[in-house]
Amino acid sequence: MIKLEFYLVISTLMFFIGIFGFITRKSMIAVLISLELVLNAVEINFAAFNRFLFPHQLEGMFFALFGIAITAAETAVALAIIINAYRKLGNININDASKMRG
Amino acid sequence: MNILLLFVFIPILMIGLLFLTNSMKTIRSIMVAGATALLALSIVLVILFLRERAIDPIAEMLFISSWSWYAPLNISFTVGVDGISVAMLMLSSIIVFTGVFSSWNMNMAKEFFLWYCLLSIGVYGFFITIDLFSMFMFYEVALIPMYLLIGLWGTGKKEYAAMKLTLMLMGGSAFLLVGIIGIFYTSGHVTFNLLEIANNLHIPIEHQRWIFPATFLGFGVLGALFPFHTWSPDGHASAPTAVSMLHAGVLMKLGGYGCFRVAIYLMPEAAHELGWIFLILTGISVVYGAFSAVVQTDLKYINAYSSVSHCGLVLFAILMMNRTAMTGAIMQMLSHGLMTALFFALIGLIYGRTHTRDIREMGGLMKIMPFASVCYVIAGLASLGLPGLSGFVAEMTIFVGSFQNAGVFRTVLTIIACCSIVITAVYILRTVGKILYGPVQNEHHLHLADAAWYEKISTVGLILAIVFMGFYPSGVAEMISNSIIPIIERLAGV
Amino acid sequence: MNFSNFLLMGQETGLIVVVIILFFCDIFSTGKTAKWFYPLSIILFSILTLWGFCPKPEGEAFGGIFVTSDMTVLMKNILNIATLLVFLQSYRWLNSKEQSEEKGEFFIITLITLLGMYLMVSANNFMMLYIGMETASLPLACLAAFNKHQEKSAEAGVKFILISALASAVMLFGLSFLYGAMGTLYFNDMSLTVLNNPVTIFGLVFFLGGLGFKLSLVPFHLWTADVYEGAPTSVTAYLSVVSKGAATFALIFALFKVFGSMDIVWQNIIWWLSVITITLGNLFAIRQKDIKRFFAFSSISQAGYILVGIIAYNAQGMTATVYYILAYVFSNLAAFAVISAVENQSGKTSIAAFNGLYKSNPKLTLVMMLSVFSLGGIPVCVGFFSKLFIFLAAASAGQYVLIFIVVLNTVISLYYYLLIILAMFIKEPEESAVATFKSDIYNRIGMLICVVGILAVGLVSGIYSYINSLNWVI
Amino acid sequence: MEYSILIVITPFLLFLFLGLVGGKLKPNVAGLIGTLGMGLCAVLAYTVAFQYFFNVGKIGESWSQIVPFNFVWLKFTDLLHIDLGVLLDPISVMMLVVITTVSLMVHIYSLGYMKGETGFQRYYALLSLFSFSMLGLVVATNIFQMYIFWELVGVSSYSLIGFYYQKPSAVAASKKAFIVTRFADLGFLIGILILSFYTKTFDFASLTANDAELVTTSFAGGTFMGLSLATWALALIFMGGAGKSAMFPLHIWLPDAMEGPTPVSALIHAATMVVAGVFLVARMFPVYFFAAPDVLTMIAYVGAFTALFAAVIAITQTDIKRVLAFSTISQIAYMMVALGVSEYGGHDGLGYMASMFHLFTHAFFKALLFLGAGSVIHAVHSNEMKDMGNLRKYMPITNITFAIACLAIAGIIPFSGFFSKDEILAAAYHNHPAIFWTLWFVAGLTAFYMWRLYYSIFWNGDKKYDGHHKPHESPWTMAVPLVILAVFSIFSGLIPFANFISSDNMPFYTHIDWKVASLSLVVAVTGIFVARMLYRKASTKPAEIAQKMGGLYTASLKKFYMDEVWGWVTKTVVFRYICEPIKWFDRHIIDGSMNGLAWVTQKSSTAIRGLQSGQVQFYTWFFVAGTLVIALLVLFL
Repeated sequence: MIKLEFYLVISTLMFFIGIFGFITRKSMIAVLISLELVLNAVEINFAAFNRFLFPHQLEGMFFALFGIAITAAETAVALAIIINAYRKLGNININDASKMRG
Repeated sequence: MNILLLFVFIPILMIGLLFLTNSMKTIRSIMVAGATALLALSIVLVILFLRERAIDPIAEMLFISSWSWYAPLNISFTVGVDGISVAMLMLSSIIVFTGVFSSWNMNMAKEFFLWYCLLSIGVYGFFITIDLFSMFMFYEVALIPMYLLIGLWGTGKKEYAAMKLTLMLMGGSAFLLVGIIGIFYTSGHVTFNLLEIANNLHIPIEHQRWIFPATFLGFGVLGALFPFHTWSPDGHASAPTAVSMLHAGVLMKLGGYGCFRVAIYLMPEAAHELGWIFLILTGISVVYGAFSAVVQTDLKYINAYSSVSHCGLVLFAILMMNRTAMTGAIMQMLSHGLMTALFFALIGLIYGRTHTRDIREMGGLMKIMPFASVCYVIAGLASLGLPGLSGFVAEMTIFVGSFQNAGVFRTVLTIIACCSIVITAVYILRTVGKILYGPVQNEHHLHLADAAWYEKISTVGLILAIVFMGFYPSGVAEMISNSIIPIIERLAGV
Repeated sequence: MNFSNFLLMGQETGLIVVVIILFFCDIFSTGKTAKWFYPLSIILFSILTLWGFCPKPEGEAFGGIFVTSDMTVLMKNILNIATLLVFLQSYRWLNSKEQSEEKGEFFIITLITLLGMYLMVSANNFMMLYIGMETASLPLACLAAFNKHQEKSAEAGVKFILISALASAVMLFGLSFLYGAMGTLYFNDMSLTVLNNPVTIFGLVFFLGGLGFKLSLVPFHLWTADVYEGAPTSVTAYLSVVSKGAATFALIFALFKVFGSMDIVWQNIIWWLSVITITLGNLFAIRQKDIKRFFAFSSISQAGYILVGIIAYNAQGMTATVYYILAYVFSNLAAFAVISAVENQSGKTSIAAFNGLYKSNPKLTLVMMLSVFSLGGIPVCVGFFSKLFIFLAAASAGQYVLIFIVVLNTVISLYYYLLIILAMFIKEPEESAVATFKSDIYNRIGMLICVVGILAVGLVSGIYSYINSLNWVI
Repeated sequence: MEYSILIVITPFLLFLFLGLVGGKLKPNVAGLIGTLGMGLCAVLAYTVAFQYFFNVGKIGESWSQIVPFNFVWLKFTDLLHIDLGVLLDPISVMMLVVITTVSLMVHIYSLGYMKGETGFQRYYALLSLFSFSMLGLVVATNIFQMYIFWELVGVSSYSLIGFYYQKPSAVAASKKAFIVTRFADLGFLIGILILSFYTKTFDFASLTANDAELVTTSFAGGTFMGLSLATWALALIFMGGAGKSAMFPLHIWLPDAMEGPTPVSALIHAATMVVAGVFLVARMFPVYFFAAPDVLTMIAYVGAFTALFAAVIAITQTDIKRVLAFSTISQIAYMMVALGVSEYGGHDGLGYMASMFHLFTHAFFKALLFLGAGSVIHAVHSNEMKDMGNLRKYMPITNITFAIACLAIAGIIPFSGFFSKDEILAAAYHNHPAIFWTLWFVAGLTAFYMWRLYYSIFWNGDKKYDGHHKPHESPWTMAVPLVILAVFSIFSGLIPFANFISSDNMPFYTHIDWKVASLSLVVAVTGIFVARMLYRKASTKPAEIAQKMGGLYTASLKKFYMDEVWGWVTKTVVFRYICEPIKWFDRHIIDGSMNGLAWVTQKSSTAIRGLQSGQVQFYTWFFVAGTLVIALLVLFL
């Protein structure tokens, strides 16, 4: 039997790996992918909590579903904006998007 | 309709009218008419007040009206006056009136007078209200126009000075705000009404211990309390004439009045307990300001430091907490307001002609502009406490009153404060000797004109007030002294 | 399915109808009718705004996931007014050569974000809140990148979408913990079971992080300045006022309804957040050269003030906070009206561009002056009253030290607000100074509303009393 | 006697009138108005004096205090209030006579002396102001009224010394006079405060009544630094008197005050204002005697030292007005000594009477000396002795009247000075021999330096004056006052003063103590004789003697460096070591800390700018790190 703790460890690992990727990757696309990791960690959490702790209702599952949908929308918008940025910056290196500072 | 509201409505009306016009002539007429109306109103108020007071000698405040404002917070707009506020209103009117004439030839006159009116709204509003909330509101209304008045029409390091002045005073009002909020919640019933707090409620001593310093300090900054006085020299030096007049003449009095009306009145226990700290600070102010003035070379700096010294005396006397000293404090406010306004009017007059305020570059002005010079001498004599002029009666009342306190500490401080009269003589005579007497320093000064008619109106008006107070002090003193009784009773009841 | 649920969602439904109408108008408008699109949008939205003031039913819908009360209606109305003011300011920008084709998109996207904010305000369930937040954030990223021809705008879009996505991920992470701790996401149920345990605290902090992003609280604020600077001015105005207002309302409800029993924990957090937010915002603001960036930091410190109101955790605090937002709407949007007028005229957004503005455009200057005075808390502008009321609220909870720190910070904030005054009134204009010009009628109406708001909302005490009368029980 | 108030009011009205519209009048008209007004005052004063001394003043055996006019001017507390009023008693009536007489003489004299000066009207206005203040001072009913007029006297003296305001030396002198006396007045004020704190009254009558019972009882026991508080209070009050009356070491202003017009010197700095200190002590004499006898002793010693000190300086001065100034200091010191050595009641109070007597006679002969000197200066346009000599041929009236005055001050019988000085010496003789011998010596010095002065001006060779600057006798406006004052100087000594003025207001009988009188006559004649030998003819003998005296001569010429000492105290100590450091402290420490706050804010603003790096990934890192830190802080704190 896989216990709740395992799910949680996995999800936390995913969360921080995602954050790490978000902070370190140079390509905006890679950053987006890292973000997916973070979000998926959350979905795992919800699903796991629901399954293990509150098995009589499906709130967590629903939340996970909504989360996935919204994540998809988010990615779509982000990609569109990245394309827009690519037109202006000429590349998608995230370090180049730092003209405004101070 | 309460007569007191007119003090706020007339300047508002003036602002409205000023917005509509652009011609210099109309602007001047509006200002003169308005200022005259305010002056007349003050005189009427004095008369009415005395008559009402004769009918009702017990009531602490007269002409009380109250309008509920923020009902959920129990905030109302309450007006009312006692002898002290009446005196302060009179002072304000005189200075507003004379200030108008002193700024006869301003550039951008419309804007200048707009701000000027706003400033006077703040001042008048502060004196007529007896509600901490509206008091604080008007207090800030009075502070903020200073920034633009100095920044736009000032001279010298005006931007720096304006910013410094505004920020320091606002810093003071930060303390004040915290104190007022503290009073609001700790008095036992949420209310801002001064009379209600004073008569029916009581702030517990453990709260007084922090509210008293906060409010006293907050108002004290405006009253040029050492060591928070440094806005005053720079600010006054840079400000245009009428603004210096109004600021030193009236606005600094807001500080003393507030210390008196809020800090001491509402928190007598803490005043007894912690008063000594501030007494030392004010004692330092008195002597320190005078010593600093001795070696200044800029006329306005001299006067600003002199104000530090004189206003220090106001706070000093308030903290002595007996009837005579407090009467003296209020009289000193009036006296200092009048004479310092006169000083600034004359300095403005001189500066407008010689284009310098450095006393080393002037000399022999008595020969060139006798009228202005004689007025300057009179102002100087008033400042050093010559009998027959207002300074003497105020200072003597303070000294005699302060001396009535038992205890070596207060006696010694009084004696130290007394020493300021000698130092005052030193810097006043030094200034007078340098700029008015002696040979003419600068050839170009020989062709300068004496005071113009509008300048004469402003200086003569102030001198008349100074002389009136110097000759007939008992009328003023009585009106003030009667209003101090409730405060003394509260202090004594501790 | 009970359709009466939709009756409770009157404002949302109205908004959707407006969006659909505008959508079709935009699609079918031709070159000739295109010029009517802007007035039409304004009129439609004004009608919606006015309609918001009609009495509305109160109640819960969809099993308690959505709640509406007079308070939420009022909050939405405030958001409506703010949005309307933003629309009024955007006329010249939208009719400029580059933007004229995209008017419709601007309105539609903006209104959809507004819909998201409605949902945030009315949310009575964390999922609803989350959906509302995402509906509000994602289109906002598009709006930030709306000036397609500008590199800055593109950069702002990237920054906004990435950080916003991360923020929502962090918040979700927090929510998952909350869910794990309590087994439900309904506010009403959660408040019954909430316990002060580490999991809940983790959840709470992560949730605060997500909302803190929208409110731009320190340390979640770093995107603010860059996005504000890069985004089109109208969008910046929208971000700084409407988005922030909605987040505040959501935060109030979440904290008050759900975490009421662990108030000591979040009050501590908010205490520190508020102090560092105000201080850091102020410190950054004092040396900004670009006026939009300047207002970004100003709005950061304003967010700190908002927290001061929330910290009271009582009805007074609630009233003061809502009132503060209302005051903030008028004050900040007045400033942005002037900024966008100047920007559209001269293309400049540096503070130096405002040097000597008084000589060329006195009326604009007066509006700006009132605005910064109000933001700085100078009477008789509404900002004075709103600040005082949040202080009073905080004091009613005994937070004197906080008030003292915050009030001292007001002095710093006054310093930089006075720098604007200094530039406009005292500094000599540069060679390429802004010439005298006339702003368009819409912007002028907008400014007029702002000025009236700044002057009247404070002095007319009825507004405060009304907010206070919406007896919202904790 | 209500009309006595007019004596005070008239000069005030004159001041207002001349001050406000004087500039529009012709100088002569203004001068005449002033003079006539003063004449009216004089007439009134004489009437009052006559009525007081011969009609109403004496009740039973003693002179009464009459208060014809009094009102509360400013109320401090129920007990303490400043009244303004008129108090008539022997000394105040005597002072009224002296002041109005000398003032009238000076008014007349100035018509000629000041003719053609710019500011003639202003001059008369200020003279009126001074007369007003001085008269108000002497009739004061309470100590605070006295203080008020004391200050007014100071300021009118200030304005008159600085009358030639374009002359830097005059400006400096006026400033010095005011500030030095102001400093002394500080003591006076504090003394009043202490006194009134314990006695709860300012009123002279209450203070002095019943052998100053009020003071002696109310001060019971308080001490400070080993001295009783009453002593402190009265010593401080004396400090005020010492300042006005130019007692050592506060005398430095008086010689410089000679920068003013000479008639002013005659009126203010010889006859009237400078004796205010003496008058003050006399007014409070019972208080001093019963409450603080130590202070009286101190007064005596201070006076004796000052008398000697000033006389020694007077010997070497070459400016004729300065000689007179130091002579004034010396003579006032005599009066002070007389008060100091006096006891109370009857013949024991001889010193008190002698002091007043000397004040009376001195006023006339010193005013005469000054006016005579003015006449000389008017003629030769110089103050320096070396520019004079042989003037007796040119100015006979001046010469004779000046000689009369010199005889009077030297104390030669039967001139007025002899009688008053004799009483002083007699009073000192019995109680304080050391003081007596000092004064005796000073009497010799006085005779010597006065006659040195006289011979130097009017004899001393046969100096010729060339045509243009040929000296001539003064016009009648100046000569008449000289003659009148000369008459006073001769005969005023014959008044039986003890009948009118005594310490306890009871007339008593005095006689000339011939032992003392002969001693003083001998020394006076010796002094005159020595002066005659040295200065009657132009010779080098004085210079040789000066050479021999060496350091002592130089020290005396330099006034024993007192100006330098005070200059060091003010310039170096006050200005450089107090004011300048305070100024620096204010600008750099106080103001600097305020600016420092702003600086710190700006600096920290710059220091944290790195946070806003523009890098999304840094922002994210900060975001997440911040969240985690907060969470951990909440969990573990």
